[in-house]
Amino acid sequence: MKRHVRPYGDTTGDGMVQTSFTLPVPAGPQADGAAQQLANKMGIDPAMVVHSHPIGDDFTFFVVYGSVRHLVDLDEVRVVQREYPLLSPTEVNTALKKLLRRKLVVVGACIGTDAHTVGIDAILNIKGFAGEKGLEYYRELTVVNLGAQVSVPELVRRARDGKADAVLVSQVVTQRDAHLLNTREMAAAFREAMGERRPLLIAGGPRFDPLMAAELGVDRVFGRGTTPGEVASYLVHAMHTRAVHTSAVQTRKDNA
Amino acid sequence: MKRHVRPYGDTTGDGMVQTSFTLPVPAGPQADGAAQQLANKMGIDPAMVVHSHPIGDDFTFFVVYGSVRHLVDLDEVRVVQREYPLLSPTEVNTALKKLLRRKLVVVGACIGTDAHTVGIDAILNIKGFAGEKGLEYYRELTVVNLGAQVSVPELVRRARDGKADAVLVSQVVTQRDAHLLNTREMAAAFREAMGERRPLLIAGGPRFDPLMAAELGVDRVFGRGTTPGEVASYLVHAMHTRAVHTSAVQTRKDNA
Amino acid sequence: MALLDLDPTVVATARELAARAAEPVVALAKAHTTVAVERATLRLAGITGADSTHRAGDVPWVNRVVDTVRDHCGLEHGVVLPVFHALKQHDLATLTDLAEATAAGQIRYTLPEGRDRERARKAATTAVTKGLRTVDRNRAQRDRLVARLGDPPQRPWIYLIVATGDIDEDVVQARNAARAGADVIAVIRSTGQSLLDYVPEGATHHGFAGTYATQENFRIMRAALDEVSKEVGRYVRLTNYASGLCMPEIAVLAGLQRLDMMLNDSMYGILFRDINPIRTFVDQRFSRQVHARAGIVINTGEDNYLTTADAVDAAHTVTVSQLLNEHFAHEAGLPDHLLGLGHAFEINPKVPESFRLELAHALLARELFPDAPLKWMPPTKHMTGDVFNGYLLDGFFNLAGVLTGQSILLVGMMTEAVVTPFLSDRDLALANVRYVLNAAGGLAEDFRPAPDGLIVKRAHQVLGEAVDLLGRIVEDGLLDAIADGTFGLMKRPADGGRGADGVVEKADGYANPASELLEAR
Amino acid sequence: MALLDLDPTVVATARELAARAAEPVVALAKAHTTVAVERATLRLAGITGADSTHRAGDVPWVNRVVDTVRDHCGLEHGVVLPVFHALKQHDLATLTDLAEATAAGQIRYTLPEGRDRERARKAATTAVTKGLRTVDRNRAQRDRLVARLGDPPQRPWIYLIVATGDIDEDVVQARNAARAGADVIAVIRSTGQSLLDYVPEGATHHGFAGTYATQENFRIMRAALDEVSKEVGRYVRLTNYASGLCMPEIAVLAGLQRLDMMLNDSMYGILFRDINPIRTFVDQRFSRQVHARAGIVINTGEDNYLTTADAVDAAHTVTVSQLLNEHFAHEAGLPDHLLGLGHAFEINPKVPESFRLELAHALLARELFPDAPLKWMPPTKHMTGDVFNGYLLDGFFNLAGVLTGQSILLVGMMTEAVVTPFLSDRDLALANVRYVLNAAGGLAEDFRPAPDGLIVKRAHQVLGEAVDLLGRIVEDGLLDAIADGTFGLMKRPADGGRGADGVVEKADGYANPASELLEAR
Ligand code: B12
Ligand code: B12
Ligand SMILES: Cc1ncc(COP(=O)(O)O)c(C=O)c1O
Ligand SMILES: Cc1ncc(COP(=O)(O)O)c(C=O)c1O
Repeated sequence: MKRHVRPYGDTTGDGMVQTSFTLPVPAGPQADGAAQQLANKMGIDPAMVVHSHPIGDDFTFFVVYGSVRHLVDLDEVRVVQREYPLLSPTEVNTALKKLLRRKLVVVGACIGTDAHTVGIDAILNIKGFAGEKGLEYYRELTVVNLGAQVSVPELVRRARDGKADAVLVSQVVTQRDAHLLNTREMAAAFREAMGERRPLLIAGGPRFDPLMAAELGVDRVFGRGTTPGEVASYLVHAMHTRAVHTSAVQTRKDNA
Repeated sequence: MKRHVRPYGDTTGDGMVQTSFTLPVPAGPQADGAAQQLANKMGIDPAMVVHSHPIGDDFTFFVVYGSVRHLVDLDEVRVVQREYPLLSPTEVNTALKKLLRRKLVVVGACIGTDAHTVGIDAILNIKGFAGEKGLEYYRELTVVNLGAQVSVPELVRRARDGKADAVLVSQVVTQRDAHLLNTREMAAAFREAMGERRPLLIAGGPRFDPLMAAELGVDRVFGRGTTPGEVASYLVHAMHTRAVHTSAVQTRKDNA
Repeated sequence: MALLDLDPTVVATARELAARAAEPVVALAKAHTTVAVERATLRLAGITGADSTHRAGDVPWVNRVVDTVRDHCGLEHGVVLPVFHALKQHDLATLTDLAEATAAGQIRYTLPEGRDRERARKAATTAVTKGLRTVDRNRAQRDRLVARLGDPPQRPWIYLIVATGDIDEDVVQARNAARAGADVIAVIRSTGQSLLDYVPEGATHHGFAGTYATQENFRIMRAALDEVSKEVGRYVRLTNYASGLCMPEIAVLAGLQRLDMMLNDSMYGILFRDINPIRTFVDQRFSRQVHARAGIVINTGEDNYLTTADAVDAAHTVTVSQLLNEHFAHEAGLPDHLLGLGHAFEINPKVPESFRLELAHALLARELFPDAPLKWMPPTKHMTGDVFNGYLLDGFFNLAGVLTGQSILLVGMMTEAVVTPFLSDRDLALANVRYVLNAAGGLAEDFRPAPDGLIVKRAHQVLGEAVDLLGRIVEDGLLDAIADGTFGLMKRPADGGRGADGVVEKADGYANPASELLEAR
Repeated sequence: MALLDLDPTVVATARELAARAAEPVVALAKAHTTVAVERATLRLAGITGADSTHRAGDVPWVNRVVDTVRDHCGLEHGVVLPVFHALKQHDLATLTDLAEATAAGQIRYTLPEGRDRERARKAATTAVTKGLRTVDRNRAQRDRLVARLGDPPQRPWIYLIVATGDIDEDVVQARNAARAGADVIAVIRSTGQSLLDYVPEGATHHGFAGTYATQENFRIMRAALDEVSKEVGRYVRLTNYASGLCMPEIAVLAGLQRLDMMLNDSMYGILFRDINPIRTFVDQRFSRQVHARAGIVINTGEDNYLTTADAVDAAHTVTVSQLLNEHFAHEAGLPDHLLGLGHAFEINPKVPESFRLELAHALLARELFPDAPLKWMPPTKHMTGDVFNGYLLDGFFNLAGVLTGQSILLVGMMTEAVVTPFLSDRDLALANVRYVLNAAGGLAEDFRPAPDGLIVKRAHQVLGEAVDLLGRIVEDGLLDAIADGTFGLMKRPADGGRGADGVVEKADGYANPASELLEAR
């Protein structure tokens, strides 16, 4: 595969894209010109304003086609690569048993005022998602699903009481960045309440960007289309990393 | 109205746009990352890749939503402003009669291999467009409609023989810039054959950018949705300008 | 014209079973009151405003009063007796004065006896009657405006949501939507409001994915729509949510501000907001009585079940819920023409013949409830980021609505899986509806499900399954059925859920002029 | 199942009138030959290749030969006699050798007489027979492949266009389209090719809005589709255009390269390319004879009328043209199952009940031509830059196709008003078709136009208008009707148009083994 690619309309390298948007200007040639200007600024050149339609007196909706000049540099693409193997439920169970010699406790919730439980249920409930069984199905996992609209203090309390190894929170509503605010608040609360000993924090939801984990103060972020198996495999990986880290710390302390 | 505006999703200034494109990369997280990168380069940030779908093994189609950072500067919008008044057919007839004391001859054609006559017919035929009658309806215009797939040499010959004041060409097919190539070729041929005394050259078609007239070597370009009345009014305006110009030249010559 | 050839005795059985399943719950609802019902009563009696000096933010006066009354002497006799007794005792002019005094710790509420009791009761009845008169006036005003401006010229009516979180932006969007053809505007609520045990005050600008339901927001939007109604020459209706912990209060506010439709379901709060079942059924009964008085169309929420359960597997639960909602509504005094029973186009579009199955379900609802203004909800669950396909799916949803004679069409948005609707989404969605209504408006005339075909069979099957399920519910009890996850796969035990502590068993001497006046009709 | 209750006597009258209207034109076609028919004959006889040394660019050898023969001794006796006579005289091995010699000015063509004539005729017949045998082999091979791989599992068949201008890019797009569900791939031609009086040679990469139709491009694409057919487990068909000034030659090339369908209309070239009417009718008859032999489905072009005329006003002209195309096709030996008569979804979507009117028109075609593989064309004229609405309109087009039992569905593109299709447009368009076929595939079962409803009335009206118009055409003559702008509002006098000088009246001794062999069947 080539390193640099461009969008493909019907010919390699033609750079063709489609875009649509609304501008707060009354319809007319001036508005079309404004749309053209915006498209140009987006790097679309030549840009064809192929449709414009008034929305009330003050807005105009546009559809624009054209060739975008930018190149995509595939070497520069940043994605969260799965740095761990995908394990089957049996493999997950075996690995956890060996690692912990007890069940791993997972607490899940949909926090803030968000009431969309279908996503977190897809990960946790036996029924699962995309043909994969959810975490409840795993013998070596104890799953506590707190449901929807759980406040952050309540979550921290339940996680602490339940000796959670991992906390999984879901956020589906994103208007006004609700998902980011809530996740940050949650991470801060755990830091505050438990410091170093806080459980593994995992956030998920369809509009999350997995690259944001560090920024949000959580260990991992899962986006749209996540499957339970991915999450379970990650848990094994993360617990393993923690164990290595903890035993290293332990060793250092012992030596001190 | 404000000078600077941004796209409007559901809140003033939110900058929200939609875009879709295909990249020549196999579907997967890497592809989604590539789409995200392209969107970022277009100025969309944050960009949400809300849909990706494989097209065969080598391509992926994306839909992206997000907030574009660019501002539209309405003062900088360049459009071809109608610098002449819209006249009714009667006004056009009166003005032309006064100006020329003979009928104005218009030759129209769809040139090159383009066979889309509906557009030029909409301008020329009595039937017209959008409720306006076409140029044939104007008493002071003599319209010769040469139809489709007229070669440039043929057009020049017919224009010269018919003593055309204005030549109207239509170009609808734009693949591989056919419309631009044909229009340039036409303008060059008239320049070559008739020099200064060439008729007024007008190009039209749905994908033309009216700003391009000079670049294409024609006097005026009309885009999508043009009505016959606009063209007729322009003819009056242009003939008037020419008359003034010619008489000025004439005067200068007389004085020399 | 009946296309499904449903067996009238099966239909009658279904209704009878629904009535029997509902019976114990109605009895429960009659035997209890809730903090919200009491607050609603006081709102009818004229209390307004909020304590803006309180450190927890604005607390509506009505909450302060009801909470204090409960503290002092309990709510089992209703809030009005102690309140109007105190008003008299302290010689205060208005309930707001009383609330201020309450906040200042100057009032000690007691249950009046004898003549005091009668006096308090009478004063309360007078106050509540005044409130109801406002409701009645609004209803009459609506009738007048409809007579003057007219109803939408077509069925289904076109129902559009706005959801910016800011009432001012909502107004912009609602106006444009009305101009572009919307017949009903629903202002979506902020997430979380349903779990607030009070109704916020004033105009609000910072909701999440919706705008707070407040009396002032109601007023602003109704005024804006009155204006645009004149402009477009038809009466544009306004919808909000009588749902969540403040269901009865919001119903009252809707009546006071001339809202025209309200989302109001007998089980939604239980299932989707984990609100205590008893609380919900009590609140629901009162709120429906208010809606009946106000001439407000309720919209039930069966569509929601299909977002958590499968639309084919759970189709009969929709029917069962519609029958229950119908019974609860009738019992509360709502006539058929105010029953906007809900259902939805939520079958996975990958299922073979999915469109025909949708037609079967939609037609079943139509023929079971011929006189109800059914509300037909668009695809949401199977919408994806592919906005092109989403736009197509919405088109077929619109077509199903037209073919099966739905009454109210909630317009689907191509960005369903992406964002709360953009201005342009709404405009495009209306263009979609317009195309379908204009191009295929009369196609129902040519739609004749084959007598033994897939559609007819499927409808009969769903009705059969609904009757079976109702039979089981009658045996086990509705509360147990809800606890077992019968609806939307959500399991909600009768003693769980939020707001349970706001439920109060009525004492023998319970008095509530609002209930009495509403019940009397 | 007949839904329209058409009167069989009216239908019979319509067919009879069409036959009478066509009669004089068939006579004309039989009485003339054209340069293109003669070139096609030589192509069947084995001539290939082009003169690449010519200063006007590659000129196919066949053009050099036919032009020279015409110069030397005219074409009224057919080209084969002089050609095979010269071959013999100069003792040349192949027609290509002869062509080279011709170009070098070494050949003087004369009309052979007596035994020379018989010998030339026989040699020509042998050569042409060989060519026809290749055609026959291809037909048999297609049958075998279809038997092995299978036909598409569903009706309508899904027909997709590719139009990049570059045969290599076309192959990429065609393959992906087939994998995504296309049953038929049409390679759109470059603008302008129809007015070329020769067929370009070799693989081409620089067409405008389409790819040149050349024998080599045919071969490349058929080979690519054979490969992908195996992969997808069904025989994917290939379409091109036997149209324009080289109609008969392209028909021959299609037969030689196992194309499966060809655009081939009796009047399209006249109306939309301003090609001389006589030239067109002569070329058309020969090309259809070739198609009949090759088992190629023809696609007629009635859809085009509706891009220049109004789809409601001119609906009956579509019917008239279909009846004429049917008659001309039958006359040329094409059986019903090779008659892909065209019609289109082109009513302005703003017209009230437009969708039902479309259903009426589509159903009329279906019931008039029950055994023809009708080709149903998508909206183009009323598509705009609003690609969302375009996608919706295409969905309703697909639905109309399913409801009225169309045989071949040309898949509409949301970018119709913008660009030649993008790769993604095709993919999205197929998703649209898949949704409609899967979700509403069986809905035809429930579609029963009301006996006296809009659909039935409209269909009867259109048929009535068609019969009236046919009556007038019988009186005035088809050529005059064409000259008057009856079809697509285009006025084309019989003596006008391009390519008229390529028409030659046959002399008494006219010989053409291709015609004879084809006619014999
Ligand atoms: C179902 C649904 C509902 C149901 C929820 C029922 C329930 N119990 O969950 C009901 C009907 C109750 C509902 C209500 C509302 N909804 Co809603 N709803 C949806 C809908 C249709 C589908 C969501 C869904 O179930 N997806 C399927 C699941 C499986 O996908 P998922 O959530 O993405 O989860 C996957 C991944 O993201 C990931 N994942 C998710 N969480 C987690 C967590 C972890 C730890 C991990 C590892 C992974 C993970 O794994 C999952 C499997 O792959 C969407 C629209 C859509 N089509 O997306 C709107 C949508 C989410 N809803 C929306 C809104 C606004 C609301 C309301 C606020 C509207 C209102 N004001 O009344 C209300 C209130 C809800 C509230 N308080 O939060 C908006 C959100 C807009 C935004 N981006 O901010 C959406 C997008 C619709 C829209 N366009 O307006 N809704
Ligand atoms: C009708 C039509 C046809 C008809 C044309 C009939 C005829 N006699 O004109 C037929 C069926 C024959 C046809 C054939 C083809 N077509 Co065509 N056709 C269209 C269609 C559906 C509508 C065009 C139209 O009539 N618009 C209505 C008129 C009124 O609008 P207009 O042309 O924009 O004109 C207005 C203005 O632009 C302006 N204007 C136009 N010309 C002029 C001139 C002057 C002087 C002035 C002042 C103003 C002016 O005023 C007009 C009124 O407002 C478009 C798709 C679409 N929906 O746009 C495709 C389209 C134009 N066709 C297309 C193609 C590729 C073809 C073919 C080449 C396909 C093929 N390979 O077979 C063929 C061959 C045609 C050829 N050689 O040129 C493409 C062009 C792609 C591109 N951008 O390059 C389009 C866009 C479809 C597509 N997406 O593939 N086509
Ligand atoms: C019946 C009903 N009530 C209420 C709501 C919204 O509830 P909330 O504001 O509690 O999220 C919905 C959701 O659409 C509903 O269907
Ligand atoms: C019947 C028929 N022939 C030919 C064509 C294309 O012709 P050309 O290549 O001449 O533009 C069309 C256009 O779609 C057609 O419908």
